[in-house]
Amino acid sequence: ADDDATLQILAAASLTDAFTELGTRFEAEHDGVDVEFSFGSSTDLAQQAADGAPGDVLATADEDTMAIATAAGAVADPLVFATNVMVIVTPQDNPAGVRSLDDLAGTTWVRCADEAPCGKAARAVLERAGTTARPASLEEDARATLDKVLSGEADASLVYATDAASAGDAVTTIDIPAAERERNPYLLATLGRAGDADLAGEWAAFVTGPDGEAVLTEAGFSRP
Amino acid sequence: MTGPAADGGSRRRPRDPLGRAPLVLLIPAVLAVLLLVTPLVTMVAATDPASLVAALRSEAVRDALWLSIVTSTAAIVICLVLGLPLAWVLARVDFRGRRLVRSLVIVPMVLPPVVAGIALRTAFGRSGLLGEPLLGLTGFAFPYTTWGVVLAHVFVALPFVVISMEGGLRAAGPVYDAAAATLGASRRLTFRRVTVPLAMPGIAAALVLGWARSLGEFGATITFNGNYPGITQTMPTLIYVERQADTDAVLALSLVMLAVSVGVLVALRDRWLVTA
Amino acid sequence: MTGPAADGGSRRRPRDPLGRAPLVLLIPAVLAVLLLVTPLVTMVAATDPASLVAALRSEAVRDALWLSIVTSTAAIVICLVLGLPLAWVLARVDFRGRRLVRSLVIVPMVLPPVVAGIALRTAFGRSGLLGEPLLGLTGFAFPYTTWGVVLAHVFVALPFVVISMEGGLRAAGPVYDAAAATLGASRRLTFRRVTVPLAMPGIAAALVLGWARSLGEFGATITFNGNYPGITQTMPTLIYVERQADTDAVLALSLVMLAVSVGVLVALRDRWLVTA
Amino acid sequence: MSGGGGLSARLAVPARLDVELTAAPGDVVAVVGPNGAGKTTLVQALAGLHPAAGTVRLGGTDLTPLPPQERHVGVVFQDRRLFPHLSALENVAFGPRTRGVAAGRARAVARDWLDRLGVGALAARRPGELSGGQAQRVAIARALATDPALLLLDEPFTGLDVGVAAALRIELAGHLARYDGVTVLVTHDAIDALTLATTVAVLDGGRLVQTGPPHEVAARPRTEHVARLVGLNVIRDGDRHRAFSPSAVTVSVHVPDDSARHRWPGTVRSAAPHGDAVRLQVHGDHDLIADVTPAATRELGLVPGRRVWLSVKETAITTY
Amino acid sequence: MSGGGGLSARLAVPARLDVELTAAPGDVVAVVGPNGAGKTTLVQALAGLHPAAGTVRLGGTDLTPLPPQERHVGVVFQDRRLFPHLSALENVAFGPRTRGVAAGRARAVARDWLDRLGVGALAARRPGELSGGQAQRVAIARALATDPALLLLDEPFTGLDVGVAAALRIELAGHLARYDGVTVLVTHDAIDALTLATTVAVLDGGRLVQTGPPHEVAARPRTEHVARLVGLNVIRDGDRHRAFSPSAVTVSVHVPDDSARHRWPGTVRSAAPHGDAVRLQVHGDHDLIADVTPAATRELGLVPGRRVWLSVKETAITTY
Ligand SMILES: Nc1ncnc2c1ncn2[C@@H]1O[C@H](COP(=O)(O)OP(=O)(O)OP(=O)(O)O)[C@@H](O)[C@H]1O
Ligand SMILES: Nc1ncnc2c1ncn2[C@@H]1O[C@H](COP(=O)(O)OP(=O)(O)OP(=O)(O)O)[C@@H](O)[C@H]1O
Ligand code: MOO
Ligand SMILES: [Mg+2]
Ligand SMILES: [Mg+2]
Repeated sequence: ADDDATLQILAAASLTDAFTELGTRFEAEHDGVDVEFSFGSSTDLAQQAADGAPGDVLATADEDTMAIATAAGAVADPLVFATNVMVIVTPQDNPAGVRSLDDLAGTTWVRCADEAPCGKAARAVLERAGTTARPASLEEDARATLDKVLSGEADASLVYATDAASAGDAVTTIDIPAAERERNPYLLATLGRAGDADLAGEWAAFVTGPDGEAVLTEAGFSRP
Repeated sequence: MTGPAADGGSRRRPRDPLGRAPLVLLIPAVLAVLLLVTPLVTMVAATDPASLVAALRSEAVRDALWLSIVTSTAAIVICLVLGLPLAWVLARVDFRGRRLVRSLVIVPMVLPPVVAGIALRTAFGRSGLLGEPLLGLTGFAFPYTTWGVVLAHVFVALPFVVISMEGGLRAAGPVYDAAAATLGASRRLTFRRVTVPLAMPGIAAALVLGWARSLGEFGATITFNGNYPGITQTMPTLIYVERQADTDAVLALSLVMLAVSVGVLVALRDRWLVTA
Repeated sequence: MTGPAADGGSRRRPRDPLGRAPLVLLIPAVLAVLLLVTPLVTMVAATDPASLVAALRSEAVRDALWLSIVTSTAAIVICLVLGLPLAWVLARVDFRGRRLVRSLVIVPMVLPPVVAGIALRTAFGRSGLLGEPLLGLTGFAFPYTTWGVVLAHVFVALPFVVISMEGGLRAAGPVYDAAAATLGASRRLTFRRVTVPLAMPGIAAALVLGWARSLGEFGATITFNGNYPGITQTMPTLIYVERQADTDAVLALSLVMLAVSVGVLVALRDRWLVTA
Repeated sequence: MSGGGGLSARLAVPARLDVELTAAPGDVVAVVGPNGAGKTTLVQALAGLHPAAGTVRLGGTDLTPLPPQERHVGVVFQDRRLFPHLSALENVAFGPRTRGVAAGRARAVARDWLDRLGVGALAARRPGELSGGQAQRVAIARALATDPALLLLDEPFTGLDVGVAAALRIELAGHLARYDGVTVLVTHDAIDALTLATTVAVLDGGRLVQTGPPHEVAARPRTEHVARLVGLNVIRDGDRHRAFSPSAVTVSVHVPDDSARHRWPGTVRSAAPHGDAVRLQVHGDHDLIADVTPAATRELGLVPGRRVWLSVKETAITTY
Repeated sequence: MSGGGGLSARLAVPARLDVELTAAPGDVVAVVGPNGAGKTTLVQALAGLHPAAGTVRLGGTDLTPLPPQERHVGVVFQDRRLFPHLSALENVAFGPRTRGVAAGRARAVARDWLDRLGVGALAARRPGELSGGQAQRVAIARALATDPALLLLDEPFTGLDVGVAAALRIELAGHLARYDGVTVLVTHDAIDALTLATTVAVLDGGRLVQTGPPHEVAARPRTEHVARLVGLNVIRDGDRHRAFSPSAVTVSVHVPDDSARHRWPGTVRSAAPHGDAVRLQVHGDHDLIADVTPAATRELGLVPGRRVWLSVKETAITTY
């Protein structure tokens, strides 16, 4: 790899933990390479990429947002590098005794808003399971949804497995059988104006390679 | 009474006796206006008319707009009720620790709105220091309710209102307070009949600042109250959520908000903002 | 000069001659302070000391804090340079359309910050109406640069500064302008030597408002400028990112911000905020 | 003197005021003294507006602990302080309203006072739309309309034209004659002190240097300021004072060779009509005034700059 | 009259002012008139501070299109308008500074003026820390320190104690004698008009009703206001005026049976010392003043409320 190169990655906020770790490993393997991230909402990042924001790689949390960048010609041929799945989380002591989607009715629970990637997934899961319980709130993003449980403001919430994993022991995680079929993809693409397309390509390979697999799995992602 | 000449019927704007405004002030003033107005104009230009029509037809938009207006107005009323007395105390009462109180009042302005929401949660959330006992005693909790939205708006707007009002009250000279006192007016009556009317331009400006701040508020609201249509979904929240799905709609929604707020601001007659 | 009694050495705070402040004002004032301060206190209480230490050690935090201070300060200087003249024009020059200009100046306050960022992009973005020709001519574009952060801060803070300063300037009576004119002072000199010093308390308060608003700004910044550490990542942006990973860290980071801003506010002596 | 019933005050403001003042009910105390003597400070301290050590008792009540709003005073401020946001009528009605008078009645009272002061036609104007003298009259009306127990008038005739001032003195004299409260009247005008006051209090450097009935103070002024005020010449002679009237002064352009024991050289500083005479200000070892006939003024060429001799007969001098 | 060299103004403010005023270089125009006559409006219009129709020419220059800062006027405002944020010294130095005088020199000039007005010791104080009269003196110093071509003094002696006022008149008289600009002096005091002015302009209801040298205006006043001001009785008789001195009036308590052709009944409104006499204000068909001896006052019981007859000999009356 080149000396003193910088790899600039625009990545969905839900990738913060995993990508930061991967960045450290990548730097260790690539002497003189500096990996820098700009985390944000997928929509923001895709629009910024379309607008010509500096960066070599764009990683978004769903297809629709990546489509914004694709449509603008900023990226081509995005690849799915991970998927995520919905789970229920409750505070550690699960005060409302939630065991499944059916228990949500009558509790103060939250999920993502329909417009957010995580909301689309949540709604699909709920529809598939035939749940009609009304949430207290439709949260702006996955992290805010998790936060409501972490802070004790909600008895339960529907979040990504990755969010549950990041919360560790602070929450109780309950798998949703119906969710398996509503996995949502994370996409990665090299930006057309990448300063160093080779390095960007190496990052894609790294993320899809063994290191990536290890770190992403650890963070709760699944392979596509 | 018997004047030398009748006042001409023409109400022409008289030439300013002090002469023209100096360019050294006019030029930056024009730049400032351009800086503030250009983005608004380009935003309007970038908006797809079709999505504007769609936005106006949408029930979700109407609900959110209504909720925004209701909660901002409620918040500003509370800011008036709580903030005006606090501004008065800061302006008129010479107590130990006044400087500290003033600094503490300013601090919430510095908080990024999301952090303001988190701070509110630690105090008034369902498991917050005050919120938990409140929930236990009354079964009521602020989060996920319209009251919670109002609380978040008040928390965010109050510092602006207080600091800005204090300036207005200080300008309404204490010499008139003294005159009112000699006429037998209690401090309370003086406040109501003398201080407040004299400071009205400043108070009104402060309320406009607060109302505008509260109307645009979103981070604290969504963090503390979440987002549910009809209950906690204000216009900014709707816009934020909508943005993840449909960027065009965002501009249309923003325009609707702009139109409403300009309408309100223009409707508040000039003298309500600042009197000459 | 030859007084009847020497001034006692003791500098006791004299009893207010107008009597005690009325409870009807004191009670809401205390409520207002409690409302504003409680969330700050509970937030401090909820913060994990360990993460506070970690935050203070982190280089990213130091970078972001520094960038925040630099950009907010730059923004407020620009707000002073552009906003004070505009406030003066609104306060002193009687021109057709003044009411409209004032409303337009207020409008950006109403925009949710994210929308403000979008509006900025339509104007100053790389493909914005002004941004595109600018990029073509000079190769410079605001977005994703520290200049862009400053621009976003100015856009968000300027309305507060202008409206609040206008109140201060109006209170600095035009009768003194007239007196200065008879002494031969040009409007410019009068502005500098009379109007501004007289309006200083209001101007300073306006700058504090603007600085605080700009320090907490995040939505417009991240939308318009992205989130690049060291270049566009301010404290609020860092806090946003950190929130995705670790809520505890958010509190710690917020505390750091609070401490810095309280420090700055207290350091600005009382008289800079508002003089008695 | 006991202050029972009337006013009895002992007030001290560090470096500005240290006085003891008593007055019987119905008294009008004219406070005179040079600029900066502490007259306004005294008024403000009596009203409770200026922090001061000491006590103020009025009609048996101890006002000291009371804030201004409970002292039931009426104040004409030297700087007027009309409420800028209220009309003249509302300004005057303010006091009665706060004292619990019904709105309609308060407005009637206010209108009556404005009429009495000749500004009834301006009732609807705000202070900013009044001339200086018009505003001053509104300020006087405002102070009187509350029917106060203690009336504090700080240069109330400032800026009034002669006609109004004269009429107002008459009006006020009538009002004060019927009034059993205490009035403190700060003035720079001898006429006020002599026509309205029952007592004159001379303030200098924050202290009372002389108090007494107007004619006594006028006849035996103890400060140059009062002497000037009442138009007497006073010369200090050790701890005694020698006073003589300007009309007792003879002016000559040469050393006088008459029997007058007292004579001083000096320079004419100004000459101005005074009644039917011409009043000269003469500057020398003492600054003296002399009244001469217009004829003499012309004959002797008594214009400013002229060197003259002044002389007074011993018999024309009062020593005290 | 031509305005060449001096002041020549024609000014109209709707419903408040409509005057034509001329003055030669070095003239001091005393503007007198009742409250609300338009005196302050005139001053402000001359200074360019009040929008007015008409023209103002001074020393051959047309000031009309010039803003106040280029008119080179010096103004003592009726409401003073000292800059509250500047010390007395800085207030006075402000004018010289803006006229380009170096800082040190401007401060020296300011200090000199403050000394001349007896407030040099208060140079470091802000206006809020001065007494009314002290502030007034600073305001005068500020107006004079710029060495203006047109000096506009709106009641400059307001609030000054007699000693200072007298000294200031002398000081000002000296200053004005050396001064070849035009001075407009608004006053309610006859002494100012008579001692300082070269011309008296009488304003009433916004119009000039009389202009002339002081002694002429004093001798033949055309308005009751001026008559009061100079202490004459004036009675309008068709379009002619009849004036007589208060000392020419005989007061009796019964219908007089002497030869006096002119007599009027009336009621004493007030009695006050005036020079060596007592001046009575008598209210009847005409409001008249009469000077009587203190002895007569006592003997006839001339207290307010007393019904009296006033009479004047035809020979004592000037008709014009
Ligand atoms: N805020 C202040 N700080 C210090 N000294 C002050 C302050 N206000 C007034 N003084 C001084 O106190 C003294 C008394 O002032 P006061 O206003 O009582 O005088 P006064 O007798 O009313 O004079 P005038 O006739 O000029 O109105 C003056 O020497 C004045 O300079
Ligand atoms: N803003 C205003 N609007 C309407 N009328 C006004 C305004 N200001 C002053 N006037 C009126 O204009 C007239 C002239 O006022 P001006 O101040 O010139 O009087 P003045 O001769 O200076 O009186 P004074 O001796 O009381 O100072 C007065 O009748 C006054 O009421
Ligand atoms: O685009 Mo996200 O990961 O839902 O913030
Ligand atoms: Mg005084
Ligand atoms: Mg006037």
